[in-house]
Amino acid sequence: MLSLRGWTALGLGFVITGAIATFVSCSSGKQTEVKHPSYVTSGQFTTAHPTLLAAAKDYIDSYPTHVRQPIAFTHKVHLQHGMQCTDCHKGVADGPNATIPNVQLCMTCHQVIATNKPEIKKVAAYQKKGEQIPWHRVYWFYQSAHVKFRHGPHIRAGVKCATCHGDMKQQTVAVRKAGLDMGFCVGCHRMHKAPTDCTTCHF
Amino acid sequence: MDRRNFLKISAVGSATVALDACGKPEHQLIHFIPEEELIPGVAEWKPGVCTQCPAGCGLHVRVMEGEAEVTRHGQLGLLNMGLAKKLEGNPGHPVNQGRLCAWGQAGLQVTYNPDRIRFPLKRSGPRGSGEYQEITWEEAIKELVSHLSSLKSPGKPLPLAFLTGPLYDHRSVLIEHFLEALGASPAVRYEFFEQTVLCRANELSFGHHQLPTFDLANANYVISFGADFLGTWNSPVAQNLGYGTMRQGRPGHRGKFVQVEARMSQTGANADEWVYAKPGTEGLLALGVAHVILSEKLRIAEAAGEAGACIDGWSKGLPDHTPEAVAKMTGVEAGRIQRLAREMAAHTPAVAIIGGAPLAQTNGLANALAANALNGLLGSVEKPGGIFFTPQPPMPGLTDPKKGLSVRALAEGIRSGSAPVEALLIYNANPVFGSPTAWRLQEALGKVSFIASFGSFVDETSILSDLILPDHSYLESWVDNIPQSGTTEAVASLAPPAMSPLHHTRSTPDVLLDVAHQLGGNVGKALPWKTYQDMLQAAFDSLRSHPGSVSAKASDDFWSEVQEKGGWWSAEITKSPARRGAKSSAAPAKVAEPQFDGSPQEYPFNFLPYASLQFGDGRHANLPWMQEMPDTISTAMWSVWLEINPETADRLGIKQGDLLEVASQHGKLQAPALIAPGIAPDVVAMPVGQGHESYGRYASQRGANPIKILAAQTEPETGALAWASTRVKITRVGKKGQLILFAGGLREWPREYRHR
Amino acid sequence: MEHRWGMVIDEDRCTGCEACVAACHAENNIATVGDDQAARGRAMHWIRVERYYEGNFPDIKVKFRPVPCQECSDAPCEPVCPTYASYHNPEGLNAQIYNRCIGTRYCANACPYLVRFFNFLNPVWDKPLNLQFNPDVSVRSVGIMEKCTFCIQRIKTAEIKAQAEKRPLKEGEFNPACVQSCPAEAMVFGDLNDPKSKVSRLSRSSRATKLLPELGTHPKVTYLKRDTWDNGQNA
Amino acid sequence: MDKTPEQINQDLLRPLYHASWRFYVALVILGSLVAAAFFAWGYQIYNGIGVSGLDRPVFWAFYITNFVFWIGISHAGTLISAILRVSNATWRRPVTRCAEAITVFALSISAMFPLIHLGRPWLFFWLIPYPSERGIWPQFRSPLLWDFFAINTYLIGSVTFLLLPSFPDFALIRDRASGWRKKVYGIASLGWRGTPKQWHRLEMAMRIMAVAIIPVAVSVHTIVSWDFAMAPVPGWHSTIFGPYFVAGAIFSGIAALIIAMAMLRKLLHLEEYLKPIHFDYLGKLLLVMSLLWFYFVFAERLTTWYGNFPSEMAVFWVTQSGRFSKLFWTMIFCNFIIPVPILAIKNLRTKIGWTVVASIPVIVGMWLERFLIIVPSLSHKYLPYNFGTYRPSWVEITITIGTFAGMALLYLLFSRVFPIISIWELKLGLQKKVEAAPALASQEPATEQP
Amino acid sequence: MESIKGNEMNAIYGLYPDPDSAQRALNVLERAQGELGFQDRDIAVLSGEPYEEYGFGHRDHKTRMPWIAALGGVVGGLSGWWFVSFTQKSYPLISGGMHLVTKWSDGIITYELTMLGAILTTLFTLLILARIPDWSGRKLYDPAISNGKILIGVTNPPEKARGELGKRLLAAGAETVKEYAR
Repeated sequence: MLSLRGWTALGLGFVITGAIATFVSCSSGKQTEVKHPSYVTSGQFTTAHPTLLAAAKDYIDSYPTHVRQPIAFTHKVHLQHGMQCTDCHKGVADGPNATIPNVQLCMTCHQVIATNKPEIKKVAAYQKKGEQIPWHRVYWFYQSAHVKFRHGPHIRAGVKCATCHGDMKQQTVAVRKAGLDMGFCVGCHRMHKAPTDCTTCHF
Repeated sequence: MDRRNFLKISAVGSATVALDACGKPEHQLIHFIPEEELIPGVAEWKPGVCTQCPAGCGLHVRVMEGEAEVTRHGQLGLLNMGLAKKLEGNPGHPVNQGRLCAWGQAGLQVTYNPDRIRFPLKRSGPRGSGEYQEITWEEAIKELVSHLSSLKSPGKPLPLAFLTGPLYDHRSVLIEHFLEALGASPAVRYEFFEQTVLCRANELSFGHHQLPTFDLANANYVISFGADFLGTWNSPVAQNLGYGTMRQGRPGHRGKFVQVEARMSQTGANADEWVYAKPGTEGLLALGVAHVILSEKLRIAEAAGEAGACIDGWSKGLPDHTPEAVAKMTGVEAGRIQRLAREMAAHTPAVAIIGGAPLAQTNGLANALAANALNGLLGSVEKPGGIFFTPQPPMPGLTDPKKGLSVRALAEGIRSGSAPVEALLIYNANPVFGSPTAWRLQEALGKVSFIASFGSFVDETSILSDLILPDHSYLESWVDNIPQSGTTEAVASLAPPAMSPLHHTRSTPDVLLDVAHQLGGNVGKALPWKTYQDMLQAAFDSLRSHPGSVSAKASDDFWSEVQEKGGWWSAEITKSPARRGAKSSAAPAKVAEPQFDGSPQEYPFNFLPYASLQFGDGRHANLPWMQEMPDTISTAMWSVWLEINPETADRLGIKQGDLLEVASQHGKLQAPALIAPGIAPDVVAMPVGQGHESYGRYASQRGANPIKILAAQTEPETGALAWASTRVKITRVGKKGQLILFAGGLREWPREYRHR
Repeated sequence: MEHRWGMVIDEDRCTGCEACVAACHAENNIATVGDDQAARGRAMHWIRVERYYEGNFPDIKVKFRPVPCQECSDAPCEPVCPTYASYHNPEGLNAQIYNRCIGTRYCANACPYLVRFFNFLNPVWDKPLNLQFNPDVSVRSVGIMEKCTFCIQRIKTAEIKAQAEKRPLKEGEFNPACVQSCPAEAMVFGDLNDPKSKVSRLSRSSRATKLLPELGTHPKVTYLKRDTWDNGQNA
Repeated sequence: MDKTPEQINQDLLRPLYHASWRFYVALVILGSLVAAAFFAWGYQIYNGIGVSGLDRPVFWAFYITNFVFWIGISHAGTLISAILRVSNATWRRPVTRCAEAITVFALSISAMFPLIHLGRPWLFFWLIPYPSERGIWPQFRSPLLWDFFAINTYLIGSVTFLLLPSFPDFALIRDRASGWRKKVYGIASLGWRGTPKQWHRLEMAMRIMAVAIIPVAVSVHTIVSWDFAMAPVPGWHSTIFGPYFVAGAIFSGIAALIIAMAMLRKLLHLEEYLKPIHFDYLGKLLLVMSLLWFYFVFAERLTTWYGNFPSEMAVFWVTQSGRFSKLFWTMIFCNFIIPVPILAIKNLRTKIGWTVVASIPVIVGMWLERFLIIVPSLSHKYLPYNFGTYRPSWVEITITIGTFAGMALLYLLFSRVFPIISIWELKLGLQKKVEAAPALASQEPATEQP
Repeated sequence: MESIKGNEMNAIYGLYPDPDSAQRALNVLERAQGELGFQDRDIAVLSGEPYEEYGFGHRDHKTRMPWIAALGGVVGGLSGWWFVSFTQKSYPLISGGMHLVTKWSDGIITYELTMLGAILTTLFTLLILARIPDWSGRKLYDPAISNGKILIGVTNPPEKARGELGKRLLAAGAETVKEYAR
């Protein structure tokens, strides 16, 4: 039978060693990272969420509905001038992604149209810098959603863009209209007799 | 608790520090305006040429839009560009017909390898320290030019050496012109598993200084002397294709495959009959077989014809190679030799293949000649189901490359000062890794005042260089290739860049042209082309007049169609039929007993290095996929091992995974033991490829390099390294080595050899 | 017509070159776990080439057997999954729905062929290796079971293409990565519901056998036994 | 020494009022161990299950071992006390409550392990059948779902079983205590008054519960055994597993009970209440179970050996003479060779010390048994190419130690808030002695007839 | 059935040291009902432990608890069966022709829920029948019973009879006789 001091020492020692072990090994991990020669960038890519916050938000399905965009692009106006979605989002019909237009594309028109507007000036500035406009995604999933959405088949099936993206004629900057949870997708698929087999989207 | 695991943890940890608005750190980087218009998610297939091994298979590269981290004018950012996502075989290509081997599949990781050199580098620390500083291409090329122009040596050839691997394409032509114009001696070509002996033998037997092609698809009987032709040797994909057909491609008709070797290779594992012959006696066995065929009048001596001419005594029926005599030397029972001979003669077309260890003996050439002769005797030279030689496409300038020094001679020359070298250029060769310590190459390189490397990685050789001008990967540059074997058609593969370069690299041929133009003078004149692309276009244009796979006649159409098809090939072009080589020059050969380095008493084991299925001669060791792909026979990943026979192991009290010290007269290394039932009791084998000192994060400091302890013995006539002629002794170190097997507790199974 | 995808693997053709293994890694974004994890037996190879020795030196034989997921018709892995992450898809595939997987690893225990692999840790790619990712295949994260899918992304792409062009799928229009790469043409992939397809014909061959047939899992992968040479008179 | 009801009250309520320094020391040590375990768990959740020693093909090991083991321990109480109640064995009275407490705690601990061993524990709620927008319900064909239902039923059952008879005791404390205790126990007693009706309904309820809980307990462990038996794994896919597991569970349960009782007896000075005769009876039970368990082991291995399927034999040999043989024979030693002789000899069995000596190895042995059911089978599944092995990491070991500490801790705290012996049942036993048979005389604290 | 008239409840009772005297007291009260004018249901008995062998321990002994429990079990089982089959059918998950509802495995869940039903019903019937929980503390009670005393008394006795009752309870052997009012 150990003494009182002996026991407590034992108990606390257990915890402390655990803590130390982790700390040491963690730091050793860092050491191995800086091992690479200077002339190679040793970035890392993991499939986890980039940040704990992001993970938490994803866990509770909270995504920003309104994203502050670098340019206050107004879909409303463009559509009023008789443009079609596919004029800019070229890939939507035959590719999985709808594609965000290249700044060049914007400038093909805005070389001449509304060149004096401040927002257009910004766009021009981006092009001059040789930079793409850093749009923020409005609709997106994390890796952990493990879902594959293809625009093509939906367009072919005659699904209107508005179904998921809301009526763009009313929106200026795109906002997250539909909370794209699985219920939303499955509901629509059921309604239109589209396949509801899991592997339709998850693989 | 393992390191990698904590690498991740710390990575995640550091990531969590950076909280970001919508939690995607990529957003902090700027996006550059893409150069090409691509529909994301839609795949585009572009032709390619595989340069992972000399076989030269045709590729289909799956290119899709992706977001790459690149630096443009000094700024790091994201660029949406076409990225190679998958490599498949080019279905139209005569060599691989849409198939692709593991090395080819892993080609992606050459391009995307994190350890690739991303800028031209200038040495900042002492040689070999690996300390470099980034410089611009202008500086780099200026540096190189100044060094080259400073070289002077009236009368004698310029003290400049160009060290490269075997190139079967127009890069070699370019280099040849370049050196010629500079007045330097021809390029030094080196790879560890060199084919010099076999090429020489084929020259003597058939007049083709070239690797052979086998029509396995139509063969009824295949006997292979040590050739790993289904794994790593010659043109594996083509041979696998033929082999598959031989086995099950012809309904109601299955060929037999006999493998003769001392250690069961992956190829040998497929044999219907596996024959153990003492190392270096394979040729003798061939002659034994021939003796039986002759003595039993199954075929006549003349059939051996020209091919046999080099082995004397055919007409006399090879009297001193009676089965009994051969049995004594090879260890194969006489009866078995007779049976094999009869089977062979009865089931023509039968073909004999020789390659690998038998050629890497002191009697290698004779072994090869014997096998060739056997083919002749079996009447399978350029007959269906026999041995062929790939014709070369009619392109001017595409002559057999001038023979340069051997690396060994180069090293000796430098060391002795007899052939001083002031500037050394190294391009896709790593001789420092691939040469025995006995050659003292590293010491020699120390004597060279200026070394420039075009390597993409800081490997053992590049790390000694003062200047590194990183090359594009073969998916980023113009590639062509003239297959030496694997098909009976004349083939010239060609592919434009499948994707734009990721890093600040430049295609070496272009760099050479640049240098040439800046040097000016006759050098500039000798190389009129602005870019390598122009050179290729000119070269391929000469094929326009010949019938082939490309129908277009107009120059530009032709050029573009060649690019689409991934090359030009034609069955019309035929090789001049096999003729006798310079018989008179070749003294009548006997197959002598092989000589081994080290006394059998002191060094009881034959040391047999072999090309690893994962790394070949070590060039693929920096590809994580290859490191983690289990080697078929040993199922080992990320490790190196020494194969040893179970009985021997028991005798020496060696258990699986015990760390062993392998010592030859020229050095020693350590490797864990792998108990392998398929190896002779007096032979130990070790895969080549691991044991890199400097080859990126995946290969460096991993395992040991068997090449280092090899004896400097050569095959006398060709001077090729006889890498299978070293003897070693092994001792237990007394601890376990790192042997990672995918086939987990196979050894725990009570009756392992009787699987369900 | 509903498809029923199947595969035939000819052990007599297979030379153990492992092209399929590399191809699978390249196609399916399978993580490279690294030496330490590999040493702990956590390497992931959706398809592996099993090697078995028979006999002793020098009369020794070796048998190669590539083992992908057997896509059982009565799969033990399916009913045990409490969340339906492992289930039977209408085309007869034992699908694994990554995002539904909570990592009980029960399926992996139930699978007699051990073709299921678990992401014990978050897979890591040193940049720019992540650029090689196949965008059609989701990249799995920690705690998720994964397995051979018969390259379902290729199936889907082909089907969507055929749909768009309003035509049925053609035989051999697509192949899983392993089949496409196999240099010895040891693997054949196709629709078992089409009696004329090559895979159906071969699976009726006299050499045809299944892996562990006594378990009654009825795999859709058929093996053609290693043949022997009897003076070239083989049927 | 003689006991009046008043003295009994004092003796049994003492632990609620006074704690020795030992109590606080124990609290600190056990607390820190439990803390360490939780730290390890958090560490594992953060970095992934990979920080444990699990690998392919051994996808289940320590955690599931602990799960099965603790479920087994949980059979100590409820099952045993229920059986004793049904059979109306009067000597049960001092034993039942500490037994039932073991059940509740062991069960809650074991219920944690399915969560601990998940790859993505934050999604555990997908195991629970609740309607969601995804439109997917859990897979009711999965034994894990059966576990979910069985364990919940058993947990609810045994908590009720533990609480019902303690209302009167709470009332007792309420009446004797003052200050916050009066309030708290007042609430806990649910306003118990002790009318004949309440008494009668309570006993009736207990009788029904006892009958209901026994089949539940049996089913729980059968279902746990089905987690294995349902999978086509050599050595798992066996029909004997149900009874085999139940027997083992009761076996380990009794051992745990004996140890717990011995400790209580020592620490809370209950020498007059927990008497050698109780240990003697439990010892007999343990002896029976040990023999029964051995028989099951024998039967299971005999059928394997006789059936001689190569895949099964691989597992057979690896446990018998292979890598796991040391553990196997230790198990046999702990579960059979040590306890049987001790418990068979009356002089030893009647000495409390010796019964404890017999019980401790049984705990170890039964843990090993669970381990040996899981790991050797998984590491030797059919295709020899995939044979593997397993080595636990510090995470698993810490968590395992933590659960034992946690058990002790919970029990410690329990003994401070509950009268560890059901006082009213004990008194009931006293007045029963009027017509009690002499043989029973020694089970109850000796008292004068009023 | 004690104390219907909640708060203006009062009582007179005696505390008895042992069951025998308590039994005597009870007999006295039962005999005295008529003459002193109170009903049988006004008689209150409280004890610190059950007294199976004595008459006063046997008041209102009849109950259907087992039947109720059994019924609860049946209900539980049925709802269980309904649950497993309903859930799966409510969302016809596509499972390539594999069963969604399987009798055997659903049987297990049904079984468990049967037992759960029985257990819970027992619990709740007990609570209801035994009139707990009740923290009002308005009912007749005396902590003394926790020390082994037995309480026998009359709730809401007629005013005039109080004195007489007290005497008789005392005579029956009560240690003390108390008035209880609220």
